[in-house]
Amino acid sequence: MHVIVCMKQAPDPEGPRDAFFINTQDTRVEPRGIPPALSLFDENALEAALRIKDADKENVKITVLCAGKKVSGAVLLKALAAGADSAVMVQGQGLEMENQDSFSSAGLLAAAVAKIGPFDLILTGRQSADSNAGQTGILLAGLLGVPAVSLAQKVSPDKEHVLVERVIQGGCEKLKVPLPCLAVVGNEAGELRYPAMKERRLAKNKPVLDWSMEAMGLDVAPDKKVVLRKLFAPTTRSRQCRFITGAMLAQVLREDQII
Amino acid sequence: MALSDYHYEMSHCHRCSYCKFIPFQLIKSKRFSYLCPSITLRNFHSFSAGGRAALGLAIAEGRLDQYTEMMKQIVFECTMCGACQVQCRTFNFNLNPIEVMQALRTHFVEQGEIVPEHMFVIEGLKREDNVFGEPKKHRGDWAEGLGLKDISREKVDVLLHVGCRMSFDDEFWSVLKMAVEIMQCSGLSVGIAGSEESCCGGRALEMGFEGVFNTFAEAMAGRVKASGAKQVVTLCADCYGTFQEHYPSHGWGLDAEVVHITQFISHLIDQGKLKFKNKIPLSVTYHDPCHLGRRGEPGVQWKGEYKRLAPHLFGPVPEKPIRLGRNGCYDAPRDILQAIPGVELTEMERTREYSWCCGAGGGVLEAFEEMAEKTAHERLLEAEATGAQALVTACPWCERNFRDTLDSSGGSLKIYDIVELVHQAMGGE
Amino acid sequence: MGVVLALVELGRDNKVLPVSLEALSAGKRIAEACGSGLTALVMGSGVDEAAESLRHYQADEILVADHPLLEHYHPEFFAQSLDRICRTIKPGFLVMAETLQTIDLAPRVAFALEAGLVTGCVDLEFDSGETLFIKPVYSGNVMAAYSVEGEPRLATIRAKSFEAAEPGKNSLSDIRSIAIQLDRQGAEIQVVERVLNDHGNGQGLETAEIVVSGGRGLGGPEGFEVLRELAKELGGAVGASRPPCDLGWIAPSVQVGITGAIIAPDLYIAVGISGSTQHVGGMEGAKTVVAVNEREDAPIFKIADYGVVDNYATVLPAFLEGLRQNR
Amino acid sequence: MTIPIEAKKALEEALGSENVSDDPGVIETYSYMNGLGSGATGYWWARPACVVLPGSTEEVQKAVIICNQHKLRFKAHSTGWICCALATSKNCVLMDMRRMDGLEIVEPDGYVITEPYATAGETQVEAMKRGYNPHLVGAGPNASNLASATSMQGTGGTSVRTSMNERNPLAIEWVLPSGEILRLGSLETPNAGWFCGDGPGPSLRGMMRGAAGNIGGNGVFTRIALKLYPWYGPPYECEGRPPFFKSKALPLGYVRYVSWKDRDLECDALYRLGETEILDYSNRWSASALMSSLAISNQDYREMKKKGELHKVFPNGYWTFFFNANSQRQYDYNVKVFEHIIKDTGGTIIDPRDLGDPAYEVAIQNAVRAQWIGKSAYMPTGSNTGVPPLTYETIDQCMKFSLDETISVKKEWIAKNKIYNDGEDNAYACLDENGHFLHVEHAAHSDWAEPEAEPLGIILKGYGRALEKGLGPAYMSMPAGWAKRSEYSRYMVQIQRMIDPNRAADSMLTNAAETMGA
Amino acid sequence: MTAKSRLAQIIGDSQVSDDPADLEGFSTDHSYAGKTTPALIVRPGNPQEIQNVVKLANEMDLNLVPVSSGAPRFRGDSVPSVDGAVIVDLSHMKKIMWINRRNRVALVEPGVTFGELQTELNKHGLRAMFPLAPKSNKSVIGAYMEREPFTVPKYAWDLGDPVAGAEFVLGDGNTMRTGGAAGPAETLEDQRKTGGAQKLPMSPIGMDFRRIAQGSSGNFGICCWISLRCELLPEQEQVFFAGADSPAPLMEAARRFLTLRLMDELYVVNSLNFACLLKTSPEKIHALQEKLPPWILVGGVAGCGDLAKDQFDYKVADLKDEANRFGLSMTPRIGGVSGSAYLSQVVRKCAEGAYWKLRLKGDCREIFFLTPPHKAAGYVEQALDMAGKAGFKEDRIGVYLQMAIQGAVCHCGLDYYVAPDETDSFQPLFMQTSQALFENGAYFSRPYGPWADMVYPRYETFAKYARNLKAIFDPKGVMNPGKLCFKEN
Repeated sequence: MHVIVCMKQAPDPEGPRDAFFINTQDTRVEPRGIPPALSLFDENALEAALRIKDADKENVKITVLCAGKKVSGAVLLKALAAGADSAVMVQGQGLEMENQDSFSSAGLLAAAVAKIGPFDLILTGRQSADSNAGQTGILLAGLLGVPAVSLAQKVSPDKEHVLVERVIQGGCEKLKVPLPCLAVVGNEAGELRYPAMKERRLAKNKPVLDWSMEAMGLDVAPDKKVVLRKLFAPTTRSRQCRFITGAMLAQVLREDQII
Repeated sequence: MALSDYHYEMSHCHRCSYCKFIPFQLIKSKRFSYLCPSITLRNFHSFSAGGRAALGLAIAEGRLDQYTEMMKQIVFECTMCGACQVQCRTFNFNLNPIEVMQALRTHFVEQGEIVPEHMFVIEGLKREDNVFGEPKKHRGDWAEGLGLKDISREKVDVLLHVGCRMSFDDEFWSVLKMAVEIMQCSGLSVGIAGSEESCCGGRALEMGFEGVFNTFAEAMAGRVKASGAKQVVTLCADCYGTFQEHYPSHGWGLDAEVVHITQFISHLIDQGKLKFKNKIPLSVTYHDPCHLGRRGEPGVQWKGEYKRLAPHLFGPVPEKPIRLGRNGCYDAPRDILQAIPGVELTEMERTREYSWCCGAGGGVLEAFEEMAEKTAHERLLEAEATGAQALVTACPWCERNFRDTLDSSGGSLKIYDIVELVHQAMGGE
Repeated sequence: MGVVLALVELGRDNKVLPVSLEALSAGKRIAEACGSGLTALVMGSGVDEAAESLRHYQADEILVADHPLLEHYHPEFFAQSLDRICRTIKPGFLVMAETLQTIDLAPRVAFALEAGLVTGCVDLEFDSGETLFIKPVYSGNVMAAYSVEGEPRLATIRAKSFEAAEPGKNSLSDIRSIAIQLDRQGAEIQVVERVLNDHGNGQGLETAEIVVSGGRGLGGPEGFEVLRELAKELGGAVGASRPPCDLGWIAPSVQVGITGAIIAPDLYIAVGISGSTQHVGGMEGAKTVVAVNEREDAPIFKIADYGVVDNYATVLPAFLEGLRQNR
Repeated sequence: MTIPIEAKKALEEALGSENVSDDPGVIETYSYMNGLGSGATGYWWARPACVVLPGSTEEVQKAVIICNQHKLRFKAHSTGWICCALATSKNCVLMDMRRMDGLEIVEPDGYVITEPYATAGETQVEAMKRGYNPHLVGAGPNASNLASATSMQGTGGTSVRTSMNERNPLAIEWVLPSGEILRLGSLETPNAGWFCGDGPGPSLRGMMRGAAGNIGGNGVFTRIALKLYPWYGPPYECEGRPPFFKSKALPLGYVRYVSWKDRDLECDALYRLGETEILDYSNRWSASALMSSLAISNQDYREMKKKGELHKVFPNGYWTFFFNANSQRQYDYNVKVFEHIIKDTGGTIIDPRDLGDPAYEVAIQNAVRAQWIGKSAYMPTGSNTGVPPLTYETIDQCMKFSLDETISVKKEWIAKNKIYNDGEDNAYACLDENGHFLHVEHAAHSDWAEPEAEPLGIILKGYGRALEKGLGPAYMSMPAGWAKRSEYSRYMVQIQRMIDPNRAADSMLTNAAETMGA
Repeated sequence: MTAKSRLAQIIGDSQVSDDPADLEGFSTDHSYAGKTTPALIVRPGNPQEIQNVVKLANEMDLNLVPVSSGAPRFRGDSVPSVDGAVIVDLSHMKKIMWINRRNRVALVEPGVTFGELQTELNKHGLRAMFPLAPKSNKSVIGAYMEREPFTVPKYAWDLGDPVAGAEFVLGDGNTMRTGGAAGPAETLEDQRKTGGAQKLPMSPIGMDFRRIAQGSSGNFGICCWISLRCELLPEQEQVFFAGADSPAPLMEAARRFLTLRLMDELYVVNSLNFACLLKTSPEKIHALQEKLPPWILVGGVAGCGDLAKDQFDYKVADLKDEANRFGLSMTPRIGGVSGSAYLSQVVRKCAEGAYWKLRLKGDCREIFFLTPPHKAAGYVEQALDMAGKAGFKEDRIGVYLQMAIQGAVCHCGLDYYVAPDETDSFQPLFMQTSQALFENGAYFSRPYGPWADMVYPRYETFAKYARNLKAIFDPKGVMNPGKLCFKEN
């Protein structure tokens, strides 16, 4: 079984806010002091894939697909160390978040998937850590003409189908979808495992393909429908913490008409 | 500051090669004239502060459209020992190579040009608050049964910040216990954060992960403040240097005096609170850990820019403090060694601000084995050349690297932490 | 230009979700700015009552698509229906609240209509005839303004970002029914089972006005029992930071943070949560934050309005006691 | 230009792949230079095609042969200072000689065998332990003795005693651009060693250099012997912390600043001082240069300049003189005759200590180790273009005729904002060989951050002035000067072509010569 | 037209000679260079005439052998190696073109001898650097162009000293000036107008023809004049001696004295050469030799310039101390010879009457080479040992050890005094000794005559490039062919 996990790299969202320097002139975010990281959402997707592989180590092969203006090999190594078998990176000018929308991203990924070859299952994260759009997975499925399920917290394939647990309000529903298909994985799928030293070393020998846009047969980034107009800093409220005792808490909140 | 903020500095390197040597006033022999481990190992000028400044300049000016593995090696195969910073001022007083190199690393990390080993260190650090990725809950294991105060429960006079290396490398636990015993001579209440202690963040910063560093620094500042401690004592030069240089230069303050164990002990000796009963007949030489010495010099946050002062004359406005490492901690360990009866101290050729690095710092130990080992080996040879029986130092990272190197290269030199000698002289077991 | 179509989502009880009224209000702002009409769309099975309840809300028209296959949300049936409706009425905009349902639905419709979609909008701007959709990007560290090419322009609206639409005094909106053709055989996705738990209260974290969250400091799953009691007392929802979810102390679906729910309740009570960036990114929009942590140096106090430095096991019973005493 | 893959492979085989790099990042670091001779292009120069690190003469030879075979050029550099160290052709393989940094003092014979990357400072330290002192070029102790002796110029403050570097080489081992190894002097005589560099018969040292070298055009000098001079007294030692170190007192060392109001009397004094043969060091400089050495920042420098105190002390520049005697008698005689001559010529002697400790340290460290001269030459702007006429002849010619010509050229450039206003007179000069000749050069600072900066022009202007006035020979001025004395350049180019049939050596001069049509 | 008539056209009939007696004088010398009689002798009187001669030689394929000193000659470099050679006798160009006290410089033509020059220099308070008691007709240029050592090693910075600038007519007929004379001002007068004095020893850049030409036996061109560095004439001077049984301790002390620059004239000779320098007949020589220690260090202490007496006094006092450290005493008299007598007869003096090397036996064969100073004694011992074994008595071998280039090298001169009829029988020993010394590290820096075949096979690359250089400056090979490495194979 061949599982492709689409993983995006974006500046580490857990970095401090001032690390996201906004270049208003060029409408671009320039990270300061923080590395790119695998999108945490996509780490959930990889974890879901690894759990499938856990169940059938011999037959499940995981390919990580990572597209962007610039893909960090070191960062991608984390996915390989965690257990992916190989990686494909697609790099090229114009592939930065500020220049892309979900349609163009999906188009690029679709081309890459076609070049990778046959697959049984594609997993993506719920959304990217940069644009936070949350559409690419479903659009990609559409372009590939395969069914898609989103908000998956558990993905269990058999030979012809995949059983997906999808999060719904107050619970979940189990959906059965024929293969090949795509599942958009939610954070409920769990945190990506932490690779041991040995796996980190082995990961360096795993195959990584580096495709340029030219190799993809794409001259420029595909058309897009959503256009970024400006970027600005969020307004944050400054808070002054008033320290009180537990016994006083209810009283104080009431006095201040919080409750 | 971003890489491009160092444009003036990078574009005013004289290419004089001073950054590779100890100051020419002070050279004592050809054999030990170099001071930069990087250039000594890799030979390409690129592996010197000057080369790195040129690389940074090329990147900042957009002359390079790609990053290569070699470039990554140039940037990261350096212990960030700061020797170049001390030397560089001979021909130009406006350059700060170590800052440029720090900015270069941060830039590379921002660009995703990360050394994989470093990335995993950072991953572990983010998960478990230590650079080894070891379970956080074991961090205080060394102190079990010592009856040390827990700062989360009570206020203390002195916070002992142990650091990752000593917390998780059990070979150092005995040294820690000795240190606690010595510290208790002071009569002050000594506390630790135990399993809640976290990394100082220095390693993360020097690996280029400034954002991660800031997170840890912020936590550290909060923890120190909450502990009520007047002093933070550390046995680790890496932590010491981080607190002294990196915290202030990144705008973080600790509401307590940062004291290295050697300074603490030296003070105890001065106060007469520590008396030596035993004579230790031993000839020693002392290795200055970089982050205790030149990189232990207090840092200052500078916010300004290079401005035109007159035609063709540019300078930092406001004046940028000139950091030459002279205000690091050099005397305390020497005073201690001289106070221990029987110990005879012989200096190596490269000492104090001009110390040759042990090879462990700046992420090298984690990612560049050959450099770590060869750099330590060079220092061991220099120590041996003094004729001393033992090499004494005051940082677990140096000790670790020296011991490992000695194991593989052989040699009769003994490696001590200065605390061990103090404890022995006190009459301890 | 076509109308602004606002999708109104119904709860499990077939009543209008409050968050949909916020989407309606967003739709109204667009309609006013563009000088076009606002149409509310109710989809489901047996939704007359819900449609009727919307008549006071200033929509020019209420469309009702009623079909047995729309009883529960099914990705394909809902997407097909909405696609056809849009093709029929050719709206200029399609807005909906960002919910677990539309997270799935909106991109499907966007694909079907080849239309641009901006998800999770928190504000709107109108600039020389162009509608800009404002949303947080880079996990809330940066705000972005997007425009959408072509029609319809799709957007989902994040809860608590817009004031909910208020019922008007004057005219009542017309209700129009729209026929939907659906075939069960046309679906590739089969619903095998639907599992509901008790804790949801039918109310999502995103829409709750009070959220009580627990972190690693709770020490184990039993700590969440106390939290549930507190949430019940306050009429709020229970949330968690990431570690308890990863450790299995509580269902991951209640995770609050940049990889979980991003919420903005009126009151947020963080118990045993240190305040990592990951967590803060999900809750800093809360109006009031109360933090309970035994470590004085916990970063959570930096973004809290009220802080209690103590063990939760001491604080929460006292708090509950206080709440009950003066009720 | 990128290096052909076969050539790179061949180099890797010859030198080891770790010693060959055409990595773009490495290439960039070898195309930067913002020190001496910042040219028309700013601080970026030609990118070499490849950088290699040969470890032995044989490896150098292999690399040179590979360059010949693949129609590449090559240039070797040692510590890499000044623009001449860089590639000037696009297809250049740059040889960084860092791995060849050996030095061996042959104690009884009084010479040092040095490899390219050994520095003058290191040589001095080892020499002094054995009662010798090497010649130190004014550039500083970081400079490579070999490079200066074979390929560049090589005067310095100690030249009054130790001469300049054209005069100091003994035997020479030299990989010619053709790839052949040429060994000069005693070297090929069995068991002879390195003590002599001329002959047998004609001296082929004559095709190596004149007052200046060929700056890479001659191939690679892999090892040379340099004669050492005596050092009286204990090795110089210094302690302390930067920027101002504390020198240990030399028992019979004497260092003074001297200035004259009258240029003619100054020259008289220089002739007479030279004839006494007492000096171990002589260096002229300006108040501006002294401030550069003393200042710890540009702002500090600017304050000093505003106060102008040093300009009041040294309105006409000043000389630093140093001698180190072997005996008290010698010391007493030296002091006596020194003071006698200065007094007789109306000069003023200033003990540097009277200007403060830093001034003393600058004086003594300059005198012994050529330590701060470089800083004076480069600061405060960070770069220096030595301005011709750069006369190199008699004391009279340099100090009277040349100095004023240069100042007039500099005035023009300062007025146009093309160089920094350092007070116009910022000339450094040193006596050679007891005053038999003298070298003078003028510092001209500029900063590329200044939009008007144009340091190159002043060189050409200076050349022009030197030729026009017949001052000279102006070293480095040859490309321009060749037009006047064509037979010289013609033969030089012929020699070049003879040792370099495939035009493999990359030399700024050779390139310039080609451009001049010589 | 014949070469003779063409030459006569250029420089005048009287300056061209094919008189067999004249030619015979140039056909051989006191060396093993063999005998080749030249075809013609020309005596140009100025640089222009030299140039014309060289141009003609290029045109007519003549071979030119430049000679500037008079007989006796010892090196074989002026004996033609090929038939039909034209001797260019420069000894008539006797102009002392300029003496400048301020810059301590003199310009001389090839025919000027040391005696003539010093006489003029005396008037300006200057002195020239003298080789050890040169023959009276020794050309200054001849000595210096062949890197002959001189007796004041503290002024010997370089083997090329004391030549500063020079003018040459190259082998191809062009003119070249070197050093401070190179320009950029065209004429010497123009150079002097701006303070220039042809003082710089180095040519401008990239190469230095003077250095190439020195030691080349005239293979690259003919020197028309040189400017040479002079030093102040001492106001006070005294010669001291120290004796020893072997040369080694004297050399050791001498090197120390040189380090301290306590002495001007400074060299070591054996008693035989010391006696030869002072005495004119074999008997007197032997008589003096009897009174002398076997080895003698000769040191001249001088006071010059400002406070000359103070300088002299401190040097004398220091010399005493330093000599003591070596267990030597520097005395003003040795073997009855006073320092002042030595000063007046030998220092800055040309040999009067018969040249001192011919006084003992009428002929002399020289072996000379360079060595580091501390090895000189060893080579001397080796040579004497070989001579002894071959039955050539030690009392017929004169030795002169002269340091140069600041003590890095020592010229080691072995003078084998032979009777004119002994020269052939001495030849095998001469060659064996040379060969043995060479193998042992003695550096024959001026490999004249048969030494060329000994030395150059070891210097293949060197010889190749030397020949390539010659091809540049003397493309037709008209200059003194067959010498050194410039033999046709």
